[in-house]
Amino acid sequence: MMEIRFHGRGGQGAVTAAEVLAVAAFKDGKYAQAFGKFGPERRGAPVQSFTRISDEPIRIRQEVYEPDCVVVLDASLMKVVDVREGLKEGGILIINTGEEVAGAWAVDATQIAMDVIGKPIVNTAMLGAFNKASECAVTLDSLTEAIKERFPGKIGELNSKAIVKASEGCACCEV
Amino acid sequence: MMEIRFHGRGGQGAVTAAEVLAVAAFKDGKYAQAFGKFGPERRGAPVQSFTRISDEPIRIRQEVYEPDCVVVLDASLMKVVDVREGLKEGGILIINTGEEVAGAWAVDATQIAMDVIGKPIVNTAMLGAFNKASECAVTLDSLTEAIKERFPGKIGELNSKAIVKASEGCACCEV
Amino acid sequence: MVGGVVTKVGSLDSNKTGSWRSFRPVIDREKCIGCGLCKKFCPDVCIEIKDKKAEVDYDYCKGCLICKSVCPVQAISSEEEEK
Amino acid sequence: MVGGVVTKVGSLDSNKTGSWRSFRPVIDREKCIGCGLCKKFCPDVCIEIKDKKAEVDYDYCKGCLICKSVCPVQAISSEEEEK
Amino acid sequence: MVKKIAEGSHAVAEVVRLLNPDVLAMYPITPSTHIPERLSDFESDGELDGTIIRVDSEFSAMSALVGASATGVRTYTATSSQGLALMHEVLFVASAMRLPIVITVVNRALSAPLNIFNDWQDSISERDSGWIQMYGEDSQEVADLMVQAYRIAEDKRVLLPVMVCMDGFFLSHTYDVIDVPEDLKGFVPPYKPEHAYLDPKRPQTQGAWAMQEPYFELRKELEEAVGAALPVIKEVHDEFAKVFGRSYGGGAIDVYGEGDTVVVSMGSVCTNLKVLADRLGFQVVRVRCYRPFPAEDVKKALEGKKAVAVFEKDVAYGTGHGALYNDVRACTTGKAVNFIVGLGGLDVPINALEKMCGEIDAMNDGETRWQR
Amino acid sequence: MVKKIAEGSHAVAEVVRLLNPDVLAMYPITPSTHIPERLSDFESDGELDGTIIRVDSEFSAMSALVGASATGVRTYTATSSQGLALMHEVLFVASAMRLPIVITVVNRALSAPLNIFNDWQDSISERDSGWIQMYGEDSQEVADLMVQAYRIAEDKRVLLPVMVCMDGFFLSHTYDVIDVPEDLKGFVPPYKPEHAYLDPKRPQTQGAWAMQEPYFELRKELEEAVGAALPVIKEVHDEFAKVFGRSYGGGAIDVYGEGDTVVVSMGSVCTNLKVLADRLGFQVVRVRCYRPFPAEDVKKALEGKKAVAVFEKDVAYGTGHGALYNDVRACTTGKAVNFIVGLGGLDVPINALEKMCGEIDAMNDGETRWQR
Amino acid sequence: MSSEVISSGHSACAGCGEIIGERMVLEALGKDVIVCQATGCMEITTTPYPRTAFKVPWLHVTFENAASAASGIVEADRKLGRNTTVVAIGGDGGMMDIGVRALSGVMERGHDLMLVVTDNEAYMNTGIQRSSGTPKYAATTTTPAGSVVPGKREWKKSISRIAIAHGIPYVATASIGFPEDLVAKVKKAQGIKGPKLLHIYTPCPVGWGYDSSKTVYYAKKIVETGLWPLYEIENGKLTISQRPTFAPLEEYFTGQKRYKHIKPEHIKEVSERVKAGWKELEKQEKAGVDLMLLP
Amino acid sequence: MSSEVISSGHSACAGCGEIIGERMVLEALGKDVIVCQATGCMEITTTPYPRTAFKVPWLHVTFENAASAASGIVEADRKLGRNTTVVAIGGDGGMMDIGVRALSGVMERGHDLMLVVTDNEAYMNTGIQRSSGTPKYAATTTTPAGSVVPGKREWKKSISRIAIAHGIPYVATASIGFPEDLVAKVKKAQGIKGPKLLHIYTPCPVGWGYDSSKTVYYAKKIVETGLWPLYEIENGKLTISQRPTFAPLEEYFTGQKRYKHIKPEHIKEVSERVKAGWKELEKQEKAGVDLMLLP
Ligand SMILES: Cc1ncc(C[n+]2csc(CCOP(=O)(O)OP(=O)(O)O)c2C)c(N)n1
Ligand SMILES: Cc1ncc(C[n+]2csc(CCOP(=O)(O)OP(=O)(O)O)c2C)c(N)n1
Ligand code: SF4
Ligand code: SF4
Ligand code: SF4
Ligand code: SF4
Ligand code: SF4
Ligand code: SF4
Ligand SMILES: [Mg+2]
Ligand SMILES: [Mg+2]
Repeated sequence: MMEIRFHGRGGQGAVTAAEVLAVAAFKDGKYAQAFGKFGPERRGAPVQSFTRISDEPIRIRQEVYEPDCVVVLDASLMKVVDVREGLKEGGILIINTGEEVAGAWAVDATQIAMDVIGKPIVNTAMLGAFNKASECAVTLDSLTEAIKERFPGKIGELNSKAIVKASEGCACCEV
Repeated sequence: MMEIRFHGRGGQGAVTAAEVLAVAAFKDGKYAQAFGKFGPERRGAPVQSFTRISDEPIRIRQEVYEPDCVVVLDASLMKVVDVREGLKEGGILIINTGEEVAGAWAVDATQIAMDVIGKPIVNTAMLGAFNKASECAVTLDSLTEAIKERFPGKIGELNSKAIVKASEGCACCEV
Repeated sequence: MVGGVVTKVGSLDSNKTGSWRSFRPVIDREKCIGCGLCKKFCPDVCIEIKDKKAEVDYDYCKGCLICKSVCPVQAISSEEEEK
Repeated sequence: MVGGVVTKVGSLDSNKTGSWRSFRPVIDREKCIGCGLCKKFCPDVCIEIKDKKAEVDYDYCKGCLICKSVCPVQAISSEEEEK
Repeated sequence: MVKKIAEGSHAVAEVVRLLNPDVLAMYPITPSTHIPERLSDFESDGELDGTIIRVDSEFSAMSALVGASATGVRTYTATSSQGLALMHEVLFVASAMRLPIVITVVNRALSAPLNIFNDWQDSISERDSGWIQMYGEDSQEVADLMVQAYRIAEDKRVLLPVMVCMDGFFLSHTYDVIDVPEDLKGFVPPYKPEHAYLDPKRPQTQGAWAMQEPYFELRKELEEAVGAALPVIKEVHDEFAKVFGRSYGGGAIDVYGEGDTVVVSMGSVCTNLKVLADRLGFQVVRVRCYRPFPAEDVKKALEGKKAVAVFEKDVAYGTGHGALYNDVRACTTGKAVNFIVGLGGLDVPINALEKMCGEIDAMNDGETRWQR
Repeated sequence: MVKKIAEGSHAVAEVVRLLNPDVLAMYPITPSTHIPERLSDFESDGELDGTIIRVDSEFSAMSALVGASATGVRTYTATSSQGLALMHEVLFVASAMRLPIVITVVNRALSAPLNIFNDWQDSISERDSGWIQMYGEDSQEVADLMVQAYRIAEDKRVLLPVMVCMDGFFLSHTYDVIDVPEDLKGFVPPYKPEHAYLDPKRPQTQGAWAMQEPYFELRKELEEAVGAALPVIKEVHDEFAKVFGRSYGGGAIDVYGEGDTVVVSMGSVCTNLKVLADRLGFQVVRVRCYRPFPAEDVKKALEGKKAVAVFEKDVAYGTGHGALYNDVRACTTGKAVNFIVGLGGLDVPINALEKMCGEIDAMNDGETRWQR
Repeated sequence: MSSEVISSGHSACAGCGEIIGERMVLEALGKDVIVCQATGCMEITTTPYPRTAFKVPWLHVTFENAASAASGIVEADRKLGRNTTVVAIGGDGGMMDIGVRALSGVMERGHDLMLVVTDNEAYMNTGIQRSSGTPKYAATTTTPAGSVVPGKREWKKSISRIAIAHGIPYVATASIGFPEDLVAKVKKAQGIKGPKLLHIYTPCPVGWGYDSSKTVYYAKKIVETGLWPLYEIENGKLTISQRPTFAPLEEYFTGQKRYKHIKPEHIKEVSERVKAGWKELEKQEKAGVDLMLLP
Repeated sequence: MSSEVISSGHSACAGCGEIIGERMVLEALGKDVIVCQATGCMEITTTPYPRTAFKVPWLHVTFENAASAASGIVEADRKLGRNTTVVAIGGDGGMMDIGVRALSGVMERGHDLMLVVTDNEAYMNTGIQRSSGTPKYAATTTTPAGSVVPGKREWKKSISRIAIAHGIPYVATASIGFPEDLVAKVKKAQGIKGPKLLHIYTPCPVGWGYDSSKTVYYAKKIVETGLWPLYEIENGKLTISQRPTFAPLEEYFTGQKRYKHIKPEHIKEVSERVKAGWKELEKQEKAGVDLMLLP
């Protein structure tokens, strides 16, 4: 089983990202679970969400305490939140940033989103990066299909493109 | 212990009568309990109330099923209610009526009330009759005191007079 | 009945409220013009106009004497009820 | 505290909401006429007028840019926040 | 203290006047109505210090009291049945905010069908609310409980709201001989809140919301406070007995008579049970304090007994028993049976009780009989 | 039946659409809100047959459903926490009027302090209301319970309202793989009331009040109906299993694993408990049907066990335990202990559960631990 | 008995004005009706299980929810393909106090139903306690006239004005003293789609303490004094139904125990308020403001 | 921070109009105040135990009872010999729907308190569901614009009209777009004894789907279009505070996601209603009817 934790800000769609990832994994024929960590948070406040992906039915029901992968939608969060908390030894950290971060995968999702969608909607692009960084723990096909289902029409199309582009543009900075 | 049941019609003050009797008995140095049988009854509908009088503290708390005395404020009730129900062997039945009723004490409380109070308020007069019929289970003094407390001023005075008059005017028709 | 449902509608007419009466409205059929005002106001739904004359159902009449008070031709008088 | 009573009033200022910001309002002290309109509308109570000039407390400013939109002399511009 | 004869409701109203609550909220519902009516009489004759708010509903009654108590004054209301049920949501808030509100619940059956008479379903259905619940056997005890209730509620070790429960009609509408205190002899000092007040000079926030951890902690504190009330209840009872000369068997439970068989019950039906106990030789354990439930006291009283019979006027629907039985059941491994009586105000006369008591021996452990 | 992945609330909304209630009343409250939101989506796209009434409060929600159900149609609502608490008075009316209303309770803690997260205090505090209460372990079961609920509620042997309870957030806001039926296969026939309808052609009076005797009788009938629901619940469960191919261990309780120690609980925390049971070798008894309480089934399951530990997310304030513990306690004379967990949405991860399970042996009979 | 909708045998007090109002409304509506009744005198006196005085479908749920329960009935009825007239009816307490949220809710949502308030100016069923409908200075058991307080201290709440403020298509006041007017309004309301509210004055001999035969007298007299204006608002347009003769208020207060203590200065105060109120009402009528559209 | 009544650090969304309104009201009232807040965004974003953003005494009880809890505070405060300004404040949901009984009750009883409705036209705290304050055609999560239904189907309820119908001495509408007007009204209300109600328009960027910087824009624009009339009723006298320029409604609807689906015919309908409503409002003002006395 793979456990993923998303960090984002209220309004950035971290929960949606976790859900779309779960849907995509399901399309890949896997079992999946996704949920947010809810609170009174409003737009802009730090939020978290989680996805579990597994070949077997998922029986546990608890927060993700030791993620295999952490996805950070907003690099500025790293100043206020310990995004590495509990990350497994050898786990994957993916960050939306234009810069390199030691030991982490970096992707400039904001730039990609601006280029492709025309708005700084980064949650979907980060899923593309996840596809790359996780060595295809979820397929691009399923991701794009899932996103188009969630957002029918043009928005889905554009987001789907952002996913593909981000997958390509994601790179790891070895420590 | 003496148990008394009153029969009246909504608006006639059967509950008040039971209460005033209890207060009077208390003034006589006895223990007493009084309560009504409540329902959705409105003015005119048959109602019941109860008084217990005792030299000892009263411990039981239930309806009066086998009264030592039954007081009927309105003779017309006898057509619709079995006022004798449960009345003990040798028990006292007091009826507000201008006629004689075999085995019962009769008092024309309505007439007395009209004469004295100027209104057909019979409940207090019936207490006078009870004083007589019960051979002073409650004293006239206490009854008149109790009624004056309950209805201060002129109303109490008049009712108190009605009590005295009814006590005098009450007669038993032996069987 | 399940849930306390009552299906015998109007069955409260088993309650003969005429016994509550202290005063009895009496209709003077001579005077009555059958206008129906008394019936219109009777709270106990116990006046019928038959052959253009008001009739009281004493099984239910509680003796409020509203009918008497509204009759335009004073066709209703009242009597104290026999006890 | 018994019953969940909070006695440290105003203590929510421990919550540095400035980190939420995506855009940063920047006040041009030259242009600012100290009218206080921005302060009046700021939802985050984080503008002070000092020496007749507006100053933003970036610890709390969430970057809504209402201040920018209401400034009568366009003294406020916005910058994307450094990530 | 003067012995006099008075309607139960009026005795309560007189004691309430003495206790001098600052804010009273009132909404009529049978059979609690005589209390606000009598208090209104006092008010219109200028004999009541407190302010009566004649609210639009019981929901608003309890809400107004929460507001007033949070401001820091003493509060009071009385209600029954649907009225108490309508307060449900606010009851849970009042206790966890630790506001020492006192109410008289004049017990009445819950609708449907609508019925104005006595049983305990109304207050029993609020037993989880974090309120202290005391049940009086007669008007004298109810009046005395009112006095004790404010002492308990406002005790710094407790700070919880209290329901004083009295059987509707059987007590509220009955004239009985009773000692109504004319003076509280300093037994209930003025309420001076240290924890919760709304005062511009000392601002505080009441009713903050909480995330998981503090919520868990505050609810734990609530349960601890309810539990901690038990010794205080006993202490206040004993002190009351000393000052006023009336004792009710120790505060939590009242054990009467002797016998192998124990009958457990609450409220006014116990007077009849005690009469019968004298006659038949069983023991009566009367639960005065139902919440917190005095499990240790009950357990001790039931130890080694042949059989326990719980008589009650409520149903824990879907369990096959009443709520009191279920609580008592946990206190004994011996034989216990349950009688559901008096629902909807059905009279429970001594004869009927005698018949039931005669059935106990033949009943199976865990059996429940509904006795009309 | 199609396996898909969906948020728990949305799965419920889809099943509700299939069940085709005629009147739906809705009032938002977290975490139940996604259900009415999804149903509103259906409506505004013309994909919902029923009429949604967007009421002014939960009190009105339940009232509107009572009106609609009394008229003779199928009804639905969803709520949580304060919303359920606000319905309190009407809940008691709905059951005694024998109206087969079905609601989804998305369980959430009760205020104060206000907290939007999951525990069971809301529905547990309505356990006396005469409603059937079923608790689902996961969204699949909740969806399936919705289908079963209408069959049970509308069964002529039952005719009672049903609460289907699901853990807020843990289930309602979680995407899970689930079979959502696409067709009810005739499992839930249309509702054709024979006892209660409001129809000018066949006039009847509903909601009459009652004096003592008929009141007692009608309440007795209510308790009998709640009890009688148990076999129907099992029967419907079994039939559902046959038709839809999913079984939950018999309807009333779900016994999992083997062992001397038994852990009793409800709802979604059981998934973790079962994982742990596999590891540690204890038995899990999951109560699916909490009202009527399946005392016989529980008793049988607990017979001869070394120890019983009840894990629950609610408190019966003033008893020192949770409500489930108190119910289970009556079913066993052996050692039983109680863990209060997860109040206010506190996560109850396997690690924490493991730690608690490790403590059972050392605990005294009757002990309660509050485990953060 | 003579009524198609309600039988004799109910236990309303002799001379009850509220049951007259209830019957007049229901008779005017006919048999294709479903009634949803709030707790109160009209419920208690008519439906002791296992009997009922009603002959039309009738439901009682709680004191405070007649309107919302009725909204469920309306929508259920539509689903059943019927178009029955649904009436939520209750006293001043049930509709103006504890039930006002439900009332407001159904008006806002626009359900097609009739709301009827039978106003006897107190909680009578529980023994004559103050409601928001109790007039200033009236004594009730919770606003007794004592040595310090002269009965109720607040003015009566106007549920018709509150209803109008919801912009519903029909609102009217009526009195059982004027049955033709009352029946006409009920029938007119029945023909209009959407929420309709009728506020009906129904004297109570027991609660007010007057002789039972005088129910109709008081129901007429109050209109004559101007204390109870009869008007209707149809599609936003206010029309006064009948102008008062401004009969002296004493003619109305006299004979009612609840006003026994009333002093000349109180009467003067009320009387001035009545006159002032009428001036404003006439001004309002004349202004011809569309009260449905007013923001 | 700069405010005496509320600190920074609260978690209202960036650009929240409601917290601007809350602050403006409280700042205008000063520190001798007790606030009773209904559940909603303003409660959740300010008071996470063990912290609070408020610096004045503040109480939250439930969603529906801010007004009745406040009535208890007022009376307690008097008993303590104080004369503090007591404010019950809540959103459109808390005050206009579920709390309307409490509101009506305190107005009828005449408590000396301020009632403040901060209206963002939906239940925002729970995720943008319809309330009675939601305007016609606005999309919310429970009135989504779909292929069959174009958003909300009913007109917005007017709590100010309902308050006026209670005959209270002061009622006013305001918008955070016009702070001087708002503050003046708050201060005027504070000086009047009895129940006062302020209905304040407070845009919500998240619930309405517009850019956070435009909160004040919308708060001004709606007044200019005439869709949100500013008026006050002091001692019964209606005075329009500001006349609209009738700016095209498009200027207001545009940029709000909740109106994205709105069609020209809808705009036309709303616009005609606005104009008609203004005509009536002006008629009403001119008529000079005393709205406290109207029966
Ligand atoms: C929640 C609740 N509170 C109180 C009551 C008690 N109660 C029943 S009827 C009633 C008064 C009814 O007054 P009104 O509506 O004016 O009708 P009336 O009896 O005058 O006809 C009251 C207070 C109740 N049934 N439910
Ligand atoms: C009885 C009850 N029902 C529902 C809720 C859930 N709830 C909390 S706040 C809220 C919406 C608040 O809306 P509004 O009053 O308009 O304030 P806003 O959040 O928009 O500021 C709802 C539905 C609740 N707390 N209590
Ligand atoms: S006296 Fe009253 S009840 Fe009898 S007929 Fe006349 S109006 Fe009807
Ligand atoms: S009111 Fe008089 S005249 Fe008219 S029908 Fe009745 S009795 Fe006859
Ligand atoms: S951007 Fe918004 S929060 Fe920041 S200072 Fe300007 S108005 Fe205040
Ligand atoms: S609004 Fe502009 S000019 Fe006015 S104080 Fe702010 S920055 Fe300065
Ligand atoms: S108390 Fe009044 S309203 Fe009630 S039944 Fe009697 S007369 Fe009618
Ligand atoms: S949702 Fe709207 S009202 Fe609520 S805090 Fe955010 S902006 Fe303010
Ligand atoms: Mg009334
Ligand atoms: Mg809102």
